[in-house]
Amino acid sequence: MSAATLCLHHFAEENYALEDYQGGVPRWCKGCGDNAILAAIQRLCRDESLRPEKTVFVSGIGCSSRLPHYMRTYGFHGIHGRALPIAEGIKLARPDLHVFVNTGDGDCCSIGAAHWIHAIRYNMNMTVLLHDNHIYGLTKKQASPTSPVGTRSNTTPRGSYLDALSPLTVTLGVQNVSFVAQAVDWIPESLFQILTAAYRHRGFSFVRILQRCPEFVGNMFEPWVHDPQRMLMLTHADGIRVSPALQKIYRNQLPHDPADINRAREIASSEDPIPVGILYRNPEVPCYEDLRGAGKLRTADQVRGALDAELDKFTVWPQ
Amino acid sequence: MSAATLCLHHFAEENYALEDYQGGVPRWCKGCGDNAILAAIQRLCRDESLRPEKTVFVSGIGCSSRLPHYMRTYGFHGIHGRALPIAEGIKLARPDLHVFVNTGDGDCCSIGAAHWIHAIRYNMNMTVLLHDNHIYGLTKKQASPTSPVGTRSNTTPRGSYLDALSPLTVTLGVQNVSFVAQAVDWIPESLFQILTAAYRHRGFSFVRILQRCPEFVGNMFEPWVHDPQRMLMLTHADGIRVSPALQKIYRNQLPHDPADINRAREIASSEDPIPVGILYRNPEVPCYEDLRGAGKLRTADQVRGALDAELDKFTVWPQ
Amino acid sequence: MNAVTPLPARASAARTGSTATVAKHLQTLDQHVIEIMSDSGEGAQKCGQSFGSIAARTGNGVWTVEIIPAEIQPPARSVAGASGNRIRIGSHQITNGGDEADIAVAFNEQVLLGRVNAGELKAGCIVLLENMWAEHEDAKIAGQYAETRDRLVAEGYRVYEVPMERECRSLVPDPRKGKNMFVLGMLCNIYSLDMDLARDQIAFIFGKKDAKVISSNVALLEAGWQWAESNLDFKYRVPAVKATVPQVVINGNTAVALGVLASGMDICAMYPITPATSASHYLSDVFERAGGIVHQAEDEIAACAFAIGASYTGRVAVTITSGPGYSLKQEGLGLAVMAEIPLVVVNVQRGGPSTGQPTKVEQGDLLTVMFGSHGDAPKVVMAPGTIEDCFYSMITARRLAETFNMVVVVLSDASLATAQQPFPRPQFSTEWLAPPVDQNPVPDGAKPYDWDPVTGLSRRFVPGQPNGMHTLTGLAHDRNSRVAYDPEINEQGMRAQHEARHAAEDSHAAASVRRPRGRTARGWLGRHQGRHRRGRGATARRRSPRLLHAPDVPATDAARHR
Amino acid sequence: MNAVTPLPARASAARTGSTATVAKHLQTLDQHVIEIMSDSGEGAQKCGQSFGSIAARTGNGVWTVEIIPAEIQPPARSVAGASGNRIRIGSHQITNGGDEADIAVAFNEQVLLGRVNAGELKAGCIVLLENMWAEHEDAKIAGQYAETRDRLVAEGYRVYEVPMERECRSLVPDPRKGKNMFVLGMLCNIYSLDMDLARDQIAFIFGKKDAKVISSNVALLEAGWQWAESNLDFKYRVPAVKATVPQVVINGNTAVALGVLASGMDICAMYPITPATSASHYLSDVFERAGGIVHQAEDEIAACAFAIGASYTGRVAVTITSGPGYSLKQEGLGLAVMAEIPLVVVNVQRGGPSTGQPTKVEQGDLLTVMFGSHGDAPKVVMAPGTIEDCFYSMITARRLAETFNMVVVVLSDASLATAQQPFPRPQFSTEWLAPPVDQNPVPDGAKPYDWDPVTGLSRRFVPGQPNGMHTLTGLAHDRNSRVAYDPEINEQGMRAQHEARHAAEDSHAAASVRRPRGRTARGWLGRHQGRHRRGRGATARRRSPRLLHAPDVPATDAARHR
Ligand SMILES: Cc1ncc(C[n+]2csc(CCOP(=O)(O)OP(=O)(O)O)c2C)c(N)n1
Ligand SMILES: Cc1ncc(C[n+]2csc(CCOP(=O)(O)OP(=O)(O)O)c2C)c(N)n1
Ligand code: SF4
Ligand code: SF4
Ligand SMILES: [Mg+2]
Ligand SMILES: [Mg+2]
Repeated sequence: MSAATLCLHHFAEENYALEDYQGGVPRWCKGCGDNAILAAIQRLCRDESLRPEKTVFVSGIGCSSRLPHYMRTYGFHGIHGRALPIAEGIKLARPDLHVFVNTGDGDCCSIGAAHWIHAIRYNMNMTVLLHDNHIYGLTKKQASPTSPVGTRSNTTPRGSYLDALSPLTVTLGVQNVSFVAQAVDWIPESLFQILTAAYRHRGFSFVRILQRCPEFVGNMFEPWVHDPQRMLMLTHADGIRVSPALQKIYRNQLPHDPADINRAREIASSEDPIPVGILYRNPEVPCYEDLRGAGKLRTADQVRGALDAELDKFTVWPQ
Repeated sequence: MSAATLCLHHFAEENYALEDYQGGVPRWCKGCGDNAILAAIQRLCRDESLRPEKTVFVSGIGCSSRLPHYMRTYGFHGIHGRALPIAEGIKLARPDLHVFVNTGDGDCCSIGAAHWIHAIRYNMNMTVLLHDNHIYGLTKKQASPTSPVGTRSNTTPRGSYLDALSPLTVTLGVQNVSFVAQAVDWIPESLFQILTAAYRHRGFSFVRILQRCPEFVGNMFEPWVHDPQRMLMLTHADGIRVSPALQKIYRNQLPHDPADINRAREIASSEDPIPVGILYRNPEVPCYEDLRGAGKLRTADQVRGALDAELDKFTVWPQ
Repeated sequence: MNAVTPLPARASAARTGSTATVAKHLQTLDQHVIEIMSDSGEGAQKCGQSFGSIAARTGNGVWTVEIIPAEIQPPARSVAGASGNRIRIGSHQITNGGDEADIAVAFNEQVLLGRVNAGELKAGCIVLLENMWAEHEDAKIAGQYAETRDRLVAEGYRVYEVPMERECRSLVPDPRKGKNMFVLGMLCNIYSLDMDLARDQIAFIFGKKDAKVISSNVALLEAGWQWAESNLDFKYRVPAVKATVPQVVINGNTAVALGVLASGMDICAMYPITPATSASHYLSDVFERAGGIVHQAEDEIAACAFAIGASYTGRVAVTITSGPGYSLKQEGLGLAVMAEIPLVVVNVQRGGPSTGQPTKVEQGDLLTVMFGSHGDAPKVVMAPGTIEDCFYSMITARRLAETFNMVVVVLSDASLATAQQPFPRPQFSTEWLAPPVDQNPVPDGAKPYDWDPVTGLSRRFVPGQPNGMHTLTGLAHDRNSRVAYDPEINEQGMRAQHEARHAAEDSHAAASVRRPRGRTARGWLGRHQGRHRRGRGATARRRSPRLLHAPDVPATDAARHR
Repeated sequence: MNAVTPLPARASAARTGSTATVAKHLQTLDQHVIEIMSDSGEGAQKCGQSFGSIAARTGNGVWTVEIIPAEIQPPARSVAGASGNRIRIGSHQITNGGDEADIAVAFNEQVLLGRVNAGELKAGCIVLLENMWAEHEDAKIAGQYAETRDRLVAEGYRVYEVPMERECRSLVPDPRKGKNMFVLGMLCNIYSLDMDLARDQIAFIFGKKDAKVISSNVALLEAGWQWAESNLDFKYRVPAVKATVPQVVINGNTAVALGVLASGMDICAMYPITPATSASHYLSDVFERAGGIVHQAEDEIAACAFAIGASYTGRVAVTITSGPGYSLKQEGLGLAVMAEIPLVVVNVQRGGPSTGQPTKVEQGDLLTVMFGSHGDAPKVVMAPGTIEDCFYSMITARRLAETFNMVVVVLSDASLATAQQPFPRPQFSTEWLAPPVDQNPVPDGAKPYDWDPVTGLSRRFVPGQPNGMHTLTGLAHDRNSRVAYDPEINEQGMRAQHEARHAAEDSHAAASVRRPRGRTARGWLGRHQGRHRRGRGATARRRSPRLLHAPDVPATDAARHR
């Protein structure tokens, strides 16, 4: 390929259309918040010109975990709760890939909780989207760890017993946390902004997205959807800037410096109003794949050399 | 039994000696911090007059998890990482039992991390002792999640890669947390005080105990053991009162109200000095076994009634 | 044109919209398989279940199978979207859904196509097809309809186009919600069922709604009956023997849940997974009234450990799951075996491996439950063969687990889970329950694992018993529950576990549950008689005998002890 | 009394403290089993390993087995505290540690007692026992010593009391740290080994220390030789054939680790567990130099998922564990099978079930690895029979996994893990490595699961390949990797996996690794030839043949395809 063609090629490569990221026809329910998340992701991919063949969406099991099937990138629809370690393996083997993880509140915070805690520690460079609908969708309505106390579900017909777990405060309690944000499916513009910031952060970017599940918990977020004053927009020069259009609707704003972890933990505890924006960001936390020197090329000679050096230690030479 | 004998019997029952709690001869290494923890526990049992047959020590796998074998109570030496859900099952079935859990930093914070997060949420009335020696002891020296970065171990011969996880900040990030404290094996008096407070708290009492492992990480806590000024004693009327004798040695003290969770999270983040005392306590969090109405007697008639009521719904009567 | 056949008694407003009275061909059958399917939300499920109940009350053998789409909201009119029921009825007891359907009723041609493609319909099968699509305003839809209809006719199906929508329109404002009762009426006519039973059934299912709802549904029912009477040229009779004892009509998961309740177990720890979850749903609803608790754990490993903890206190707890969850429990189950903690595990098998086909039936987990935990970890495995078995298996499983301090796995499957079959109403017996937890002092010198040399059994000491204090462990241990570093001692313990397993096999009569009609648990015939399945993901064809399976271990040791 | 037998060449300071020169009885042996044990920290391990190395260099067949106490710091002089080695030497290749020892050397009588009680010593076995305890100031200890000695004599053991401590005292300040080389000297004398080789061995093991350390240890060695020469009435010769090619002496876990390195795998995900961990320890030390990474995951489930993720990118990753960890991986392995992701799993078996006996050998996991994941999840299972096999198995396993997109399980065990055996030094070949990860565009129209109708194989598309984008899933799927709700499609996929497994069996010659001496991988003889074990927790007696086992599936389907 001549340099000029290469250049052209590159140019072409870097201009993708939304359709370049559209895979199978989504099979979520009408009004499901996952549709909005998918749209924001496809827009992100296009705007960041992610090469589809260099991009992998990894998921567990759940309605939300179907997302990779609807992308025209590589996808890994794994098993329940294990999306994160699968994604880590991919990233360690191939640090050059763009790795995204889609996981549900059951997938991440219940069966996958140990991996979630440790993924935060590893701080590998990937973007993790927690589709938090406060319910088990795919298995038809059981309480999840994030279900508000009193949620009636098929396993809690008289109401769930425990206060909801906050994925934000838990994440902020883990050493090495480097990026935590919250978005909601019903404000697509800020969702997109937050996903962009998450993608651009080098490290483990954890975005909790409050996601509507009209099928099973239709009223869960209604009060907030209908009352913009119950949304708390976090703004900061180092965070998200709320557009003038949005500012008119969402007038409840709070300046918050994402460098301040103590304040982030306090804000994270708020359930009403719902904070939206970047809670915490620390670009200084090293990535595990860098610490491990992943992705270096290696040669047969290197293997031979290491093997022979070791065998030398244990060899009994004939006399 | 006459009322008088019964009374005498009760009196006798409520006066136990240390030996009443001593089981097999401990097989830990010389100087192992687990010995001090065992001693504090036996003293606690005696001073609180716990009936040995009504007391269960549950553990996972690890050096620390051997502890139940050295008690003369009921013990359940389970499998790696699963002490907490086993203990929960015991407590739900028998809320009248005193349930203790002994777990290691690998057992609790690595393989058992999901259960740990959820056990905090359930807030069942049990006392959980995290023997945190910053290393895998039983399997002979591998890095644990709480190993400080750079720890040389058999799996990290050139030093471990990640900053240590803080079990305290993680625990404090979980909704429904009700009791969090930190103790060290080398200040037996405060260890005992803290265990007593933990035992008396109704709810999930989580005590992280920094525990020396001379066999594998002999120098881990040396700087703190030798310099009392690097210990930070948390004091409060609702917390622990440092005795006059201890006050003389540990002069670095900090008044801290265990009701203040934000402050607790800040203090929990301190690695040097090491805070010792109660970080957080909230007696208002309901216990899962109470929410579930566990431990009620039930009769055959109740079973029959419930079964017949259900069968009625599905019965096709002959015409 | 008028309907000439008079409606059966209590028919008030006979509809006469049909255009022809046809010559009837009445055939007597031994058994027949009927499928009814619609888009989800159109009520084919309710229609099918009601039809099954009416047949059961008539005295027919019945087996109903749910047809469920794999997605929560599949698009309308889609091949993968069929929702409904298969009902097999017979003159004798019916133990499965059969291979292929004899009659298919479809609310649109696409859902029908799904079943045709999957090979679920018999060659030449009768098809009753809603014909409103023929004149649909969307030409594409009308085209699809015509094409499918013609294809089916060409392939030899006996297609009857039924104007369901049109017939219902004058009776209800939204015929989409009424067709199902119209179809029920058609089927009652076709199978010569008693319309009074059908009216009772409608009164039962809409019992909580007001009288108007009931009467409009009865009108739909009767309209369906009348339409069939006037327009169809065939009619069947499946002779029935009226039941003399009360029958219950429930599916396998409900039976498992009720069995748990009836067995006296009081703690169920679970994590949701298809197709097992509905058992836990039902139990969550009813268990508390019997003093029981359903605990939804954070994952299957925790559910298993939780149940083990609960069992350890002197009870037998149960954990319910399906394949993927079972795989996760393997390590925990090994602990229960080693420590001799009784435990009941229900595995409602689905299509595998991995996530596989969650809503489809397979019976691929037998070897997994026999051998899946590392080391030799003998368990008892039971496989219910009928819905009735699902109920009684739980009672037997609890008792076996308790008597022999063993893990007992009950292997159900996706077909049993959702299938309905009538069986004689169980008569509760206090014998089904466990004795109260022993809290008496343990005699001096008694040992926690004092294995009987013949049966391998030992009495368990539980918390609360004075003098019984010991530490239970998953490490090899001796009779005192002390950690054993010596291989010989491990061998002793293992031998005891294998002996206990053999004892469990030998003494099934003692452990089994007294059942109505003098039966004890059938089919404890031996080992490795695993049930047959037809290809992968297909409906089980043969369901007997029920087997109690105590797995053979590969070690030579085990052979020695036989 | 003076020693009369001259010391062999290079002996400088012959010690003459012994009191008698005895008549020697020289016996030629085919093989012999020696045990050396002490409290931990007294160096019996180093003594035994050195003895094994010397014998190997002499040209004897050798197998050494570690004797490790189950606890980290067992109390001194305790029955459960024996630490040391068993060494079996022979004229021919030795493939296991044998049943019972012919000679036992013990630093105190309690550790000896542990071995006697465990039935590890042959009736009438020769015992060389440190006699310092006889006059111990603590009367209890002296009593224990006398009692044990008398008991052993009474039971027919040939007990020689050896004044080890006394003999060493004049040579080193702390004889506790020197006895082991004294014993090595004794053994060199008993087995007529070349003392120059022994001196070289000392130079090798203390090579990093200063010359004084070496010379004092050589002095101890020679003292031991001399004492035996003067005081023992027996001497053996195990004829040896000098090796003509360089030999490596390593244990099975080291061999596995080096095999991983040599196979070109570059990611190992693990979680610590005895007795597998030492393989990962060693790999953690050396892997980076070859560009590899060992990832210690948070648990075994994560380790398995991590390895699957890494493999998915076009590699073959490995995860190493033992029984309890293997049970936890069962669900993840099912995913790898369903998605056809190649993966190598090493299971170093230990005593089970549950936590069982972590340091003891058992081979109880064969059925677990064959059938443990729910559903039919076929895998290839290999069981190395020698230390050399441990090395080459890893190379073969990677290649099989990659060629057939399969999960390959290598079943080692606690005995292989710690046993040492010399084998010809492997000659690295670039053929052992995988080809570089394919990043070329995928041709138009190619499908991610385009199963070959005969072999069941399909080419995998990996991230980075333009045009190959698809979503892999653990759900049943069709050739396009689209979720399949239809049982027939699931059957197709499953059939492909079973066919691939058969292809793997049939084509072993292609996949197998060229080995020195023209052997290809031996023992792919069929199925179910599981190796024998002697009771539970005992040392494997028979180690051949090595088998490659591709499990049979219970479904009739599989049979159909044979
Ligand atoms: C090991 C295992 N356990 C359970 C399941 C069943 N299961 C599938 S998805 C799911 C939970 C889904 O909830 P969530 O993660 O919140 O995702 P959502 O469907 O709400 O998007 C469960 C329990 C499974 N597939 N595998
Ligand atoms: C499933 C399983 N994986 C691994 C092991 C091996 N194992 C036993 S204890 C242990 C870790 C011990 O570390 P920690 O929990 O910190 O306890 P400590 O020994 O330091 O007290 C491990 C990995 C096991 N027994 N079971
Ligand atoms: S069930 Fe809920 S989460 Fe799932 S697709 Fe439907 S709306 Fe979305
Ligand atoms: S290894 Fe460490 S933790 Fe274990 S007993 Fe010894 S000192 Fe204690
Ligand atoms: Mg959800
Ligand atoms: Mg530890």
